Amino acid sequence: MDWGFWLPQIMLFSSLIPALVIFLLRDEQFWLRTSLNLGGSAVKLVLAGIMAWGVLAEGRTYEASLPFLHNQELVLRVEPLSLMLVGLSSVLWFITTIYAIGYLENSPNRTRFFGFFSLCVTATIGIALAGNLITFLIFYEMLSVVTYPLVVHRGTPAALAAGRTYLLYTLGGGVLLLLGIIWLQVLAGPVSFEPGGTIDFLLDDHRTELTVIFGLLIAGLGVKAAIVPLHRWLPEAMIAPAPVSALLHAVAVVKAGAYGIVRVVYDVYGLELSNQLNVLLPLALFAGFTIIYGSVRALGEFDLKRRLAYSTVSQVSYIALGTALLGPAATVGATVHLIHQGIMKITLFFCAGVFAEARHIHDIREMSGVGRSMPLTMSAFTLGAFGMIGVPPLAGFVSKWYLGIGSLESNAPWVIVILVASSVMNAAYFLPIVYKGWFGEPHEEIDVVEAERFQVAEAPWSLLGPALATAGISLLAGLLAAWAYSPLSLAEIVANQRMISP
Amino acid sequence: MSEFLIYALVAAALFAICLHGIITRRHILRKILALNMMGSAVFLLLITIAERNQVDGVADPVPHAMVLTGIVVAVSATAFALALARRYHAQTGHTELHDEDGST
Amino acid sequence: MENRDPIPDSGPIVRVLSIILGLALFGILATAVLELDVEATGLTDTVMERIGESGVDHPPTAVLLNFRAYDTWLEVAVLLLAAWGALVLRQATRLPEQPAARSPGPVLDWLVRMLIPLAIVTGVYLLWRGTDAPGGAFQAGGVIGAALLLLRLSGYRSIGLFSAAWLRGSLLAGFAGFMAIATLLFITGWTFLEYPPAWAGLIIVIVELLITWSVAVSFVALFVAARPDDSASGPVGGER
Amino acid sequence: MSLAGIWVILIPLICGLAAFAVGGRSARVIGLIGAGLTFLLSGLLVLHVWQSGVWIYQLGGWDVPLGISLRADGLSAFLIGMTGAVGLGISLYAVRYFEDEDEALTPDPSPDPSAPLRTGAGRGGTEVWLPGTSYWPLWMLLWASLNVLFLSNDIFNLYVGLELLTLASVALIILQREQAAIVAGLRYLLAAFLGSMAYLLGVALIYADAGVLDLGLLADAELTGTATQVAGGLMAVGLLLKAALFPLHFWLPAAHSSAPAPVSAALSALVVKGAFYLLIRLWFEVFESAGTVSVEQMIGALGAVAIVVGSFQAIRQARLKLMIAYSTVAQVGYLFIMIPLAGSFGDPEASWRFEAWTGGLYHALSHGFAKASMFLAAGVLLSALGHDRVWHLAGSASRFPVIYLSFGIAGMSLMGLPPSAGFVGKWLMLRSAVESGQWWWVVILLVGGLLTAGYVAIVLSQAIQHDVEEHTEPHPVPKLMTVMVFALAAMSLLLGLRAAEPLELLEIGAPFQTLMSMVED
Amino acid sequence: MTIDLLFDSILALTLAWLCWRVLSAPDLFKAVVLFIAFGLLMALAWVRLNAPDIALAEAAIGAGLTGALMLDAAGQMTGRSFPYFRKPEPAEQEVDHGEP
Repeated sequence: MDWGFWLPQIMLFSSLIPALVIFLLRDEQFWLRTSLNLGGSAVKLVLAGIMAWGVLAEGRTYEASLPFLHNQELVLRVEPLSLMLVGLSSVLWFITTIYAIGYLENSPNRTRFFGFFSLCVTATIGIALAGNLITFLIFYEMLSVVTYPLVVHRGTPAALAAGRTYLLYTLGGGVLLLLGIIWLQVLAGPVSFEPGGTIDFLLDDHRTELTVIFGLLIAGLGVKAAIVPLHRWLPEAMIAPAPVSALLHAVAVVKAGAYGIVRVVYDVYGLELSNQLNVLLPLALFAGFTIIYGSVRALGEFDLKRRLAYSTVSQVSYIALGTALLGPAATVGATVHLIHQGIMKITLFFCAGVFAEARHIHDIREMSGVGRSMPLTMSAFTLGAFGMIGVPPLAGFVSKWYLGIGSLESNAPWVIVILVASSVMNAAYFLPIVYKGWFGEPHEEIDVVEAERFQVAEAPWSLLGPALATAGISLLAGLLAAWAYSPLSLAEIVANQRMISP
Repeated sequence: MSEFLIYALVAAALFAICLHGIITRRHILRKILALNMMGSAVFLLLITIAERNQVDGVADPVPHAMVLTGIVVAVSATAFALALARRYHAQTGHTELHDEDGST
Repeated sequence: MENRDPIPDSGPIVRVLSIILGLALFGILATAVLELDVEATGLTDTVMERIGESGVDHPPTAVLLNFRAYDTWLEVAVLLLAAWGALVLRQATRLPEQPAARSPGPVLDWLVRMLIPLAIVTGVYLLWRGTDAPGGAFQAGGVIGAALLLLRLSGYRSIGLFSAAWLRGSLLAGFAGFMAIATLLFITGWTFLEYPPAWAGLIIVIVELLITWSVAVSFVALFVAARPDDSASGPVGGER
Repeated sequence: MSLAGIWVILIPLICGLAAFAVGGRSARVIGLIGAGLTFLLSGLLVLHVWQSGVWIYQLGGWDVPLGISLRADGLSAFLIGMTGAVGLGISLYAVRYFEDEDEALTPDPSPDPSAPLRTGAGRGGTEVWLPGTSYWPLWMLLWASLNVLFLSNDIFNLYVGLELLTLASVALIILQREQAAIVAGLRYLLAAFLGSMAYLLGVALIYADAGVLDLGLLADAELTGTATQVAGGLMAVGLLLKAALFPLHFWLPAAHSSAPAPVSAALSALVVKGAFYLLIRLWFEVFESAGTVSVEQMIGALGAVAIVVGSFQAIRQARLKLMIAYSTVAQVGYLFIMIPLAGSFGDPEASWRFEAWTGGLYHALSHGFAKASMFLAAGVLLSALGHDRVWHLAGSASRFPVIYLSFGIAGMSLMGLPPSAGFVGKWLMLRSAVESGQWWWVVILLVGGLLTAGYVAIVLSQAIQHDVEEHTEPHPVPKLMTVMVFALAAMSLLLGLRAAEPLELLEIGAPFQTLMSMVED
Repeated sequence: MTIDLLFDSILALTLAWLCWRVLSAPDLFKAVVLFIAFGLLMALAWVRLNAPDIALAEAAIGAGLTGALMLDAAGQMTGRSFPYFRKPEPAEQEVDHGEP
């Protein structure tokens, strides 16, 4: 059996098949559904491990190409960059599944939820493994579609309105992306992802077209990456259940956009071409503006999830910003942030979900003193928040550090200003929460009632465990950054691959 | 001006008149009459062509066969349309086509 | 006059536009017709060359029932479908009998008694002649159908006597018979719709006979089924 | 296997007639056998064309131009295959659908079940009439007439095929004799009749000009005379009327929405394609040298208007079946965007023409499966809830999850979102539009997708909406119906994942032979 | 030859005029009768055009049968039965029920 061919496909099917089976189940079939979910995630996790080992230790590439159109194949390829997103989604999916099972048991329409949930991971894995533009597009659009039912899951008018906004933005973005890809392929033939890019030969004859196409591609991807002014759907989508928000923000949707930008800049256009077209400065400016704008808006929000959402808007653009800077260190910073931001943000959302479930806390002003009765949750939250601010030795610090170096390398000191300003604002919107949570006056009456519900722990372990796990991972990612299999090492490999040509 | 042209031109004229009738007349029966005569116009043209194609006094039999087929097809469609129209009239009393919601 | 169309026709704008459209169409068609060659032979020669192989002598019949038998076969299906559609409309599996037969009067009665056999003889004659001279299944079917209709309209029991199975069988006969012959020959190795040369004439006559009967019954069925209130006994099955 | 082309016409006819002759409840069994066999034979025909190339058959052993020939190239096989698969799905659905309907119509069992049930007075008694028993023979005939149409290679025989198709369709529309269906059926019949007459006049003119009726001979003749051009125009207008391209679509919404669900599905998914197929055949094979850029652009423009108007009308509709019917109007518009793209705009030797041609046909394929699934889904909802009002579907998603899942998948295919067959079609057409520099069609194709998303999302969001009203328990829906709705939707998805083979099939015997080599690289 | 042509021309013009009258005659019954005349004259034209068997079919089916169907339908729709097709009383009353 040719594992190089089958592994990437099995990777997809490990969540696709559970998804399809789950759709056939009834809501009451808890155990079957749960074992399918967990089994699929576990298989995926193991496969991700095997592939990581193969790629990193043995230097293999896994590739599967399937006939699709006349001259066009669907390509699934595992190499270091795809491994980053694959690894992130496999790990976080496993954890989120556990969390979601705890969060949604007893609520209606679980079958539908978990079915689409698994489809969502399938799409994300597909995006990660895509080896050419059309494969990427297919899974990118699939992601748009399968997340819609998750966003509107609650079925309330607010959820439906959010869903409408979400569809409008993502489908609109998809149209731009589709147009860009088709145009590019008409000029260049089938475009696959190769470090350094493959379309240099078009520069002489099609300079303007290439610039416009770059704009289309980035605009299409920028919708999911929530780059201002295309970000509006993200805060609205907060209406979705906590596990959905967690995955939308940390792994699936926004990451798909950011990952796509990385792919387009490094693997389609390539460094040299991007430089010569002068398209990166505008991207950097947009990203920089988004970072500041998101932080400012986060300061003004008092709903916990909305504040986190604007924080996401801001943080994801670090990736775009680092990509646009093009230096080796900036590349490392951008790609490693892909992972670090995911881990940290999911921690925060898990905690927000725990607060909401266990204490009905949605507004940060109600969080006063919550750390006394929920020390574990509050600790996880604190770790996540400090990571976001960039406190050493947490994961966030690593990415910011590399970004900072990268900006110096690329002679763009204004980026440092943005980084610092953003960090200050991160601190301004996270620290008060942390402070009040630990040291504020608790609302006694809630504690008494709620404490009786969960006699053993401060919250159900299925909710608390995942939050603690991701918090731990974000700590480890920072502490063990030098380890050969840490996200940072992986990011360095990725950056090295792409820095050879210039 | 030959026999061929006279009949071919009148076939063209009949077709055009019938089209006008179908568009402007609103009574279902008139529409069906117009459609049926439109068929006759086409058949006339075909028979004219058959006559033109004659060799040694034998007219081209292929258009003849086409017309014979066409007549049966036309009468089938006409009769079915009439049956529908009469059913519709018996149900609603209308003699022109109305939609319930009044659209188009 | 109560017989005038109660409905006004389309307004002046539509009328004017339609006239313009009609004139334009006429102009275009006239141009096309005038551009046609005045001398041409079409397929006349081709047919005449091979008519000897068809089993009949009359060219249109040869085309209709042999060279282009496929058309004719499908055309019978169209007629069958129309009759059938009319039956669906009645939701009936058989046709109602003419309600309460009334005497058509002595003169008419005599006329009918004379006309019916005459029509049937004419029909059979037309059918028979069709192999070598003008005439054929459809003309014959039309005449015989008219006779059946006359019978019915003058108050005699006719097609209403047909049981459901008889009616269905009569409607189907032409198409199904044609198909059965063609399919049997096809299964035994002939090209579809090809007749063994020796049998061609006979097959064509059989097919024509079946088609004649189906055409006649279909026409009557179409006429009778079209009348939504023909039966005084009220709505038929399923409508209650 | 080489004779599958004959059997694919004969078998549905034989079974249809048998079902008609036998009547009663056994009609269903015969119909189902017919559907299964026809499906298999369609598959065999596709396989035959795939392996041995274009299949040509001289009926009666008479060579053209004397006789009539049947011809199955890639395009015919493609559409026959689609008809076979969609037809089988519809048939299996109809088994249970009409079982339900018939049971509702059957009167209480009479004391003596063996006695024939007589109604009315006197001798005029009839057997009990059930829509289901009439459905099967008519549906088999409809199916056969589609195959006749796809296989025939003779322009007059195609006329007979078109009439057969029309009459079978109308008879099916009025199956339940509702007033709305009768007026819709009548309007449809008259419109189709008019279309046929225009087509037949075209046939007459072509015969006058060329002296032959065979498509192959006509294509070789490369006719350019005035008569041929006029004939082309007449045939095109007639077929556009039957294919319901804006503004000739006036008959479609009522006809397609008032029929019983399996019939609506067949009409929208298959019957419209019949006229479309014929138009494409004629346009790119017979009248290829007679077409002009301005006419092509105009047809494309009508298609564009159809997309916009049809979609907006669909968004406005309060009834689900009407919404789906208007969606067909819009989707037909999509199909006709192919004409200017594959037409004579720009370089006549450019490969984009072939791309657009395959893209349009692939879109037709995807629409076939997706629209059938949608209408069948609407039928399930209608029989379960007793209504199909879009604004009263709240909460039904949790009771019919598979139905809405299928509806969503089918909607994806209509939008052209990957991965779906609709995406493949849209991709190819978009490529062609970009390549040829016809940017206006790019915009239309993209905007059309978003508009489609509009009405699909309305239905889905209504269904997902939290249930506020108290509902009576829905009428139970047979599982088989739900399964078929899903199977058809799934096909529209799967055909988007592996399009290479169907696309290759289309190349067999296609026009643009010279251009195909260019697409390969 | 010229007499033939004259006859053909007159026949052709009559056909066109009849066609117009069928569509515009105010009385529906009259229109249907004119339609039958149209069919018969058409058959005559086809005899002139060397197609006697088709003329036969047109006379029997096109003019005769279609004409009868049309007359019957016109009777129902105008609420006044053509004398020959008059039906017994109860049925006829039902015909009128839907007239607006």
